[in-house]
Amino acid sequence: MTSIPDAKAPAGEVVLEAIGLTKHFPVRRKLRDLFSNRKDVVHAVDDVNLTLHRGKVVALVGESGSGKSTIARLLAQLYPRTGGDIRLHDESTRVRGGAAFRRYCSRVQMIFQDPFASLNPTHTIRYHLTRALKIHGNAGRTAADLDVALTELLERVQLTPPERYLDKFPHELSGGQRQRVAIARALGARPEALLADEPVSMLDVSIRLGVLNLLRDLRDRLNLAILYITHDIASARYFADQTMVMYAGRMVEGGDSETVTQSPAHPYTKLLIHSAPDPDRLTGISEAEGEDAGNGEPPSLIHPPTGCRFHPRCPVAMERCRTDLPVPLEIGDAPGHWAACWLYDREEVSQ
Amino acid sequence: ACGDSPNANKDASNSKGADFLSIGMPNGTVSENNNPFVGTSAGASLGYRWTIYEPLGMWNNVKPADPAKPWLASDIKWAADYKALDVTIRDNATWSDGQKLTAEDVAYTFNLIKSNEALNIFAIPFDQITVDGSKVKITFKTSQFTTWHKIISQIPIVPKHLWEKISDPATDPIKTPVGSGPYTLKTFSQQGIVLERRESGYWQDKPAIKELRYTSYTDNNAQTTALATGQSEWSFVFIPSYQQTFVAKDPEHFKVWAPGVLGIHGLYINTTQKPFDDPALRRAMNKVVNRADIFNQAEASYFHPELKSVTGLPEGAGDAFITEAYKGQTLAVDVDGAKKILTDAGYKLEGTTLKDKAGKPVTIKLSDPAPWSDYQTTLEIIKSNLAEIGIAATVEKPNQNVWDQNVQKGDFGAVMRWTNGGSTPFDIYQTVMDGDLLKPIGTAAQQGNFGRFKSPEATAALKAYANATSDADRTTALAAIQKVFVEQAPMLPVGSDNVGGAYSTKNWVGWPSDSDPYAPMQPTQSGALDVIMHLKPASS
Amino acid sequence: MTIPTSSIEQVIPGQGSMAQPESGKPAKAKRQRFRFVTNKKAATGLIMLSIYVLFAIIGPWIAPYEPDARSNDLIQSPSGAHWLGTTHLGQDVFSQLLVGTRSVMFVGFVAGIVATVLSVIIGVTAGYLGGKTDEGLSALSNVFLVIPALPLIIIITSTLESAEDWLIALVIGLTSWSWNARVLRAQTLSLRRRDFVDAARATGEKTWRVIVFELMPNLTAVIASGFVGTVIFAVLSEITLAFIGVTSSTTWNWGTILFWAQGQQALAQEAWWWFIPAGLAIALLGTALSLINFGIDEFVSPRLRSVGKTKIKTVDGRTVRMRIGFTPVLSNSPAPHTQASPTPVVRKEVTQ
Amino acid sequence: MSKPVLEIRNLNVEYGLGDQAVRAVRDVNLTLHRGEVLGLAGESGSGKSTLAYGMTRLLPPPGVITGGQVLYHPEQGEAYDVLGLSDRDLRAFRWAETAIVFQGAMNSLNPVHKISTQLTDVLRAHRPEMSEAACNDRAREMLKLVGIAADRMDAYPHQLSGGMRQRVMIGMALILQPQVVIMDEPTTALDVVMQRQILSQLIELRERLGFSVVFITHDLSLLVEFSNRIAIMYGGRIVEEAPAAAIYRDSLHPYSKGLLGSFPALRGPRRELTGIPGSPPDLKGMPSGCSFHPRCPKAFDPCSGNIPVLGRPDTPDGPTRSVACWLHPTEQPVG
Amino acid sequence: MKYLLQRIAFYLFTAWAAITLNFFIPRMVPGDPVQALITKYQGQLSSQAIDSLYVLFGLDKDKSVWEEYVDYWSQLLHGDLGLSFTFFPTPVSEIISTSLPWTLLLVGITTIISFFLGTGLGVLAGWRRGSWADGLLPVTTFLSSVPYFWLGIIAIYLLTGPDSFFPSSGGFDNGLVPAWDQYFIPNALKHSLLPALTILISSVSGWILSMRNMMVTVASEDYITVAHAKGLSDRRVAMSYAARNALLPNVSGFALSLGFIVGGTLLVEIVFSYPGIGFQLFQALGAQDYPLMQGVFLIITISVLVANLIADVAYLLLDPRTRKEG
Ligand SMILES: Nc1ncnc2c1ncn2[C@@H]1O[C@H](COP(=O)(O)OP(=O)(O)OP(=O)(O)O)[C@@H](O)[C@H]1O
Ligand SMILES: Nc1ncnc2c1ncn2[C@@H]1O[C@H](COP(=O)(O)OP(=O)(O)OP(=O)(O)O)[C@@H](O)[C@H]1O
Ligand SMILES: [Mg+2]
Ligand SMILES: [Mg+2]
Ligand code: NI
Repeated sequence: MTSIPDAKAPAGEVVLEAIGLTKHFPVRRKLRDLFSNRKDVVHAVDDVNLTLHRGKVVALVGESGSGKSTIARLLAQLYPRTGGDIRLHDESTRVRGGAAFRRYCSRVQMIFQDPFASLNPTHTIRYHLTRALKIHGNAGRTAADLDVALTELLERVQLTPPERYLDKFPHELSGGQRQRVAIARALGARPEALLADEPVSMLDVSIRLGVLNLLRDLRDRLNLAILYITHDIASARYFADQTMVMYAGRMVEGGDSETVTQSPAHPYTKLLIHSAPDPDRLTGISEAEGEDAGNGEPPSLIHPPTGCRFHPRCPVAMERCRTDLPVPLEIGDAPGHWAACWLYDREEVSQ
Repeated sequence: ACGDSPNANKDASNSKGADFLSIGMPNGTVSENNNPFVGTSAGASLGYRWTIYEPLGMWNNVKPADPAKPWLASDIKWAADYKALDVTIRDNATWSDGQKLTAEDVAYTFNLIKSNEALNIFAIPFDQITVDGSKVKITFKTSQFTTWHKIISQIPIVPKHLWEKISDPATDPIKTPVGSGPYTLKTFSQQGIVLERRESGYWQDKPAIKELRYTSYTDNNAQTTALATGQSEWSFVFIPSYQQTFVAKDPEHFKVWAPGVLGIHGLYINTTQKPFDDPALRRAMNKVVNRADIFNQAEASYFHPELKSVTGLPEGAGDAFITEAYKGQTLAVDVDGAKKILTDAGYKLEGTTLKDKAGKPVTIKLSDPAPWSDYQTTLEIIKSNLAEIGIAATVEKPNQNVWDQNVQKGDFGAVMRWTNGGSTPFDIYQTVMDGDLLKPIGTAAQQGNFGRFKSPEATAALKAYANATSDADRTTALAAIQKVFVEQAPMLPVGSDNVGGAYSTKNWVGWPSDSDPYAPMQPTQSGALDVIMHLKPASS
Repeated sequence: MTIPTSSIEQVIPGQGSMAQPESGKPAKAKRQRFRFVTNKKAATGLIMLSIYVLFAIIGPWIAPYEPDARSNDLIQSPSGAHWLGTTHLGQDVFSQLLVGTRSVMFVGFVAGIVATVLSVIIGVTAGYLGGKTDEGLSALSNVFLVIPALPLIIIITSTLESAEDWLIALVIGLTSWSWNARVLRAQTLSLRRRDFVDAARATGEKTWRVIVFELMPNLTAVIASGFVGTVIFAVLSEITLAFIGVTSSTTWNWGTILFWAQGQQALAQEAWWWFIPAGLAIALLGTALSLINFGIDEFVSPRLRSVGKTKIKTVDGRTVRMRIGFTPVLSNSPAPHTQASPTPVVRKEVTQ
Repeated sequence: MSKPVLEIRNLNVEYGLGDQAVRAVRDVNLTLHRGEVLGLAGESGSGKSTLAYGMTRLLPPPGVITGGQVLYHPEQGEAYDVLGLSDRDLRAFRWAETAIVFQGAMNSLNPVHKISTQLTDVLRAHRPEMSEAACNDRAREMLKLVGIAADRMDAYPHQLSGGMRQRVMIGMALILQPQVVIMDEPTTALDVVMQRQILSQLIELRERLGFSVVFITHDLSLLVEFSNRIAIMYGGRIVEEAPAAAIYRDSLHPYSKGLLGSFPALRGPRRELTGIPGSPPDLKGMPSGCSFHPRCPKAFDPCSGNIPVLGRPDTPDGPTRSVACWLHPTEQPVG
Repeated sequence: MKYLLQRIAFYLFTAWAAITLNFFIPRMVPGDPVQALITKYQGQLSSQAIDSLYVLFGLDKDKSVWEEYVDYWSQLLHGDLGLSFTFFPTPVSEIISTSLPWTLLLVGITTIISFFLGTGLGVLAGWRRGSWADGLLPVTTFLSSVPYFWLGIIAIYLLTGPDSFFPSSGGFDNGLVPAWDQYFIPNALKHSLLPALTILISSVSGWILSMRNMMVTVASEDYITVAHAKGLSDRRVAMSYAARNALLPNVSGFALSLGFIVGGTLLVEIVFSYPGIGFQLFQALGAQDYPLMQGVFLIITISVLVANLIADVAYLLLDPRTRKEG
């Protein structure tokens, strides 16, 4: 039977863990590679460690193309991984389909960025949810059981009254409602972990909040472990317990959300937070001019920079950054706050 | 500027009184090959090979029993048993390159065929070929009574001095043909072949036509259209409703002449299939086939002249060969007679269904390839004819390849098909009844007897006819053959082949006709040369 | 053969740069699917087609004569007794036309179905699975694309012992799926990038279920348009085969009529009634099917819909045309459209 | 306040004709002043883009302008109505006076032409007297202005990154030194770092060249930071218009308040987020009265009956702003 | 470059597969060329000729299909397509080389004209929606559904005759010899008019429609709006912006249609007795002339592939996005 998240396991227990997770996408080979025997890959995700706890939200922020979605898909086992390990309840898992995959995805479910694209336009809401229930054996035995389960699901995502939505097609719903359906579908599997890949970025400003609040509510009520992926660092602060920052396929900083957003340590996080629109900073008072303006291009992931991947853009880059790959270093201002930056190397600091 | 263009003098070609004759055939595209021995060559397919290369004599298909008209040979003499031939070569013939044509050339030609299986398309069993001055003597291993006309009139004589140098005479395209005929090849193109009159050195008076233009049209329709528009002045093609589609376009000049020859078309019945192994049934069927309808509706009232004689021999060409017993006996639709034969033989006509002796309904599958529309129409007519005596016929249209194979292997009910033709009725009857050609069902019978007709008498009589040394023997043998043919009806004769043509008298007159059938009128026959020699300008 | 005109196909070139589906607007859902009947072109096409289908079904019963039956009215022009005249054997052309409809429709639809099924299996599978499977299947369809279909059909047909209608349909179907497969593959490739496919997988759906229940419903328009295109091609092929006399079929179809008419040089005999109607029947059937295809196209891509009204009257009576880049201005008076309401009498005290 | 460059008066835009018509922009009055950045915000479908394209007559069919005026005040001379220009004059007016930068630069650049061609295209159409070399020089100059090396002149759009393309578009917009630049969500496709770079650059250019900007986005916090004045749209109408700071600190319309309450703040204390209940209106079946009233927490009697008029509120800063809400009785209609 | 190389590898594979298919399929046809020849002459050729014909065609030797296949390839690699049966002993290559130019000239040029004409009209119809050009569409739909052999036959009946300008058949007048001179060229042109017209009428509408649809699709792209906003002239927007982009998808369609030239217009050549390769193929089919069939198929295959290659290159030139240098 599927595990129903209940009080059996204590909150805070590790549900899903990624250790040294790595994903390289092969690049289509070029003519000269045929002779040079070299294989180019996109280093989409490199050596990422991540832990999802029951009843906690971990936010993953980073610029476009930094590998956030890839991590989510790896965790959902939609891509085979290149290296590293994914541990579900401390058990290494590697599934490629079949019953094992089903068993896995009944525990780990994913929500996609675009609710307009993640629901099949040709099926009703009922179909979507019924499939989710049936596949994971949560549909019950009779049609009545199924109805009960469907109603329960829709109520859980605050789509009430459920009958009004069941026989609608996705295009008949608003964006927020669709995203709720997508969440309901994920819940249909009764998962322990929810991977939410930018769940609100395609939604209208006024309805984003509702969906985020729903997720938070689910975390509290169902004790779910949630990975919240976003590029909006402000929403991470608002919504997540922990925030991790990614840059070019690597984690550069992590810690509890308030600390990371209020006192960022890594130069990239600083840049990110500095760049976020700030209503308090009024027109023309762009004091930050010159701090980082020119080198705005994100690096190539096929031939990523050596050492610290941020060093070409980093205003405080040191010689060492060019050659040595920084390791996660404790910052010390708050427990669990770390950054992968040589600036925080004790020796460096002491110099 | 383009004075040296081969087309330079062509632009005014149609305006002034023509000095050329346009000949067409519906044979599809041709490729440049003038090898007179190769049936696939343009020369053979369009017939112009006979205006370049000449035979020893001219045999007139329309009067097959007549002796050959001397041509390159001034004298042709067959031994009584037709196993030896003596020919005297005329001494004033020259090749178009100026060399003299001699008996050596003739002997060389026959030797070439003898030694080259691929060229011996008539499978003639040559024995000895000897030259004696202007005389050539050829002996054969078997009697050539039934094939003499092929040897005389269908083997083109080629120049030894040129052909000796050709490494493979069977595959050489002979791009620049040199022959003894009145024309030489001027230009060759996909659309047309032009032959030019030899202005000197021809052994007869030179023909009136200066230029012969041959065109190969893609199909009957194109050829008919060309005839109707006057683009083509002479052709051999099936023209549906020829009166309306061709003659009516210019009734004064557009003519069709279609004399029958000793080669027929008929319904071959598979005599191994029950109940069609019963001669009575076949005879009854023979009595209901409406040949007049077929002639008028399927053959456009001219193309396959209606067969009248019960012996299956055409009027005119066949007259000389009808035995006493059947003289005057004609094929006529006689449904009652047919029914009587059937009831006498134990069949029952129940309503519209004929039941055989075993009580099973009699059904038959008629088949012919779809593109042969005259046969198709014929089958449709036969189908409704057979319905009158309760035989349910279906018409099938297998494609040509499948049909061919089925016919040869004996896998058919009944098919419309042709017979071989020749100077005697032998070829017709042989194709239908020769036991020597009989093959078991499933094995391809390539030469004939597709209906698997088993008749020792017929086989013996055919052999006797071919090898007879006297006319009396031949008459007896022929009578025996015809008796089997009429009484057993292995094949229901329908129409005869014709060697006619459609032509225009607008520019040229002097064509053969019923009143003066001096030669066959098909542009691909060797006799076409004789026709060309007869043509005179219409204006003068 | 002509290049199918479906725009869906044209939108997809060999490489994917332009193969994006209509982004943003999700494809119309099931309930709307039947709405395409309301499209004028599609409706016209469907009505015409249903007349043909009707004749295909009842043709042999309502035909006034047996199509084979000979009579003594040879080559008669149209009359009360023979609406479309007679052939050289006195057969009734109208009856032949009626009876022939069935074979034409049968071959068209069976071939269409065979080709469509094949193209779906091959195209969608290749597009969805990708990798080696894709390369293999793509190569296969490319080979079939390269071999000229009509000559191939002629050759294969001539190897057949007896070319019955269903065999011909099968041959045509088996040789004409490749173009559709290519189109479907391209469409599938772009669909596969859509999240709902991954979402279905993440839910735990099996591969075949993803293909059949998630992808295929979204491809219906493409599949339908491919089907209609193949039907046109199959009908033309069958008729061509019959016309040049390669088929052995004993049943009547319009090609057979044309074959006989041409064999007897109907036009040269001035028997236009023998030759013209069959060709018109083909052309109209083709038109009906093309219209349906336009309907599907416009349904899939609403932009193609011919704009209802393209000319509009401005307030001052001029007529302007709607066109891209110059939005028509109906009136440029600065007066507001909604009249300002009078200030409400009651004013609620608000505490903020 | 400086002189106006563009005055929109009662602009009405509809999609389609007759009963099926969607009134996407309704009686919009808006004034753009010389040298200012006017922000236009509102949720998706509120008619922001329609307004922007409508005032330049660039709406594709079935869009029609059913009424209103767009007065353009050239630097010298009389003001004239853009909507009344002939095709020829309109072509000459376009880009020379108003330029547009769209959301996705990849889509606004023709993928098959080099960017140099696309830059000089404009010059060739508007300055036929310019020589080839001069055109190229000017194009190069513009690229330099937006921070792109001149050697990328011959690149094709796909060879540039998203940020570079958007810069090219901005450069192209400024090539004729127009008075007005309309930007419809110019940075939503870019990430925040790039967004800030481009916007800072734009503001800097505006200070140098003195053009006015209409800046459309739904990201209010961005607008507050970058624009002088902000107009908020809802259901095809402008519901509030005020200086940026005023909107941020003290918005009058409940919808504006709701919008501002939907953004989590990155800095400062963690605010309570309220959001807006309900879902955006359907333009075909617009509620009667104030179209926001079904979602409005403060709706009262008149809201459902009458459409409020945009007018000066009776607040201390009233003269600088306007709002359309029955909560704030207006002194005089604007326009 | 990589792209081209990939394409070439693909072409080689396709060519191999198609040629192999071409080799085997004709051999499945029952019967043999000698029988076909005898049948073709229906009594004109007596059946005694059969034996000599087998010898002549070299069919008397027994060979396994595999041996033939190997032989076929070794011949092919030497550029030898074998000898035709129907035109024995003419080499297939010679037959093809005399008939191919006709097809290429007639059908090729017509296809190209049709493409350009159709594309041009399509641009008009798509750009000026609602104008007269849109009214053209129903008519062209009907015309494109007309079987062109039928149209051709009617055209022959109506337009040709003893005094007509149009000849009813053939590629040029009998008596002329193909040459580049002032007699032959006009004559050949005159002969090609009717067939060309037939093809044009029934093929042009496909292009009109697809181009129109692409124009309509492209016209709503942002860059078109930008082009308008830039104040460019209508012509420039229509041609350089809209049509230029709308053309791209049609290029590959055009390549495919070039490939269909030979196979697709077989009937036009038959109906008009045009001395092209389609007609040769038709004849070869009837006569079981497999060397010729294979030769023609080879030509068709190669021409399709070459057309596709050209389209690929054209695409490469027309669409800079496919030119991925880095
Ligand atoms: N299937 C794939 N094949 C090759 N490269 C890929 C594939 N999927 C993603 N990538 C590359 O991997 C990198 C990371 O992509 P990913 O989608 O994970 O980024 P992201 O952080 O989710 O970006 P966004 O914020 O835009 O969603 C990108 O450079 C992308 O181009
Ligand atoms: N072609 C069209 N036909 C009918 N209605 C349309 C059309 N285009 C836009 N609309 C409608 O007009 C309204 C305004 O659209 P507009 O694009 O101006 O909104 P927007 O404020 O720019 O939204 P976004 O933030 O999503 O860009 C929307 O409700 C939309 O549905
Ligand atoms: Mg992502
Ligand atoms: Mg917009
Ligand atoms: Ni005959």
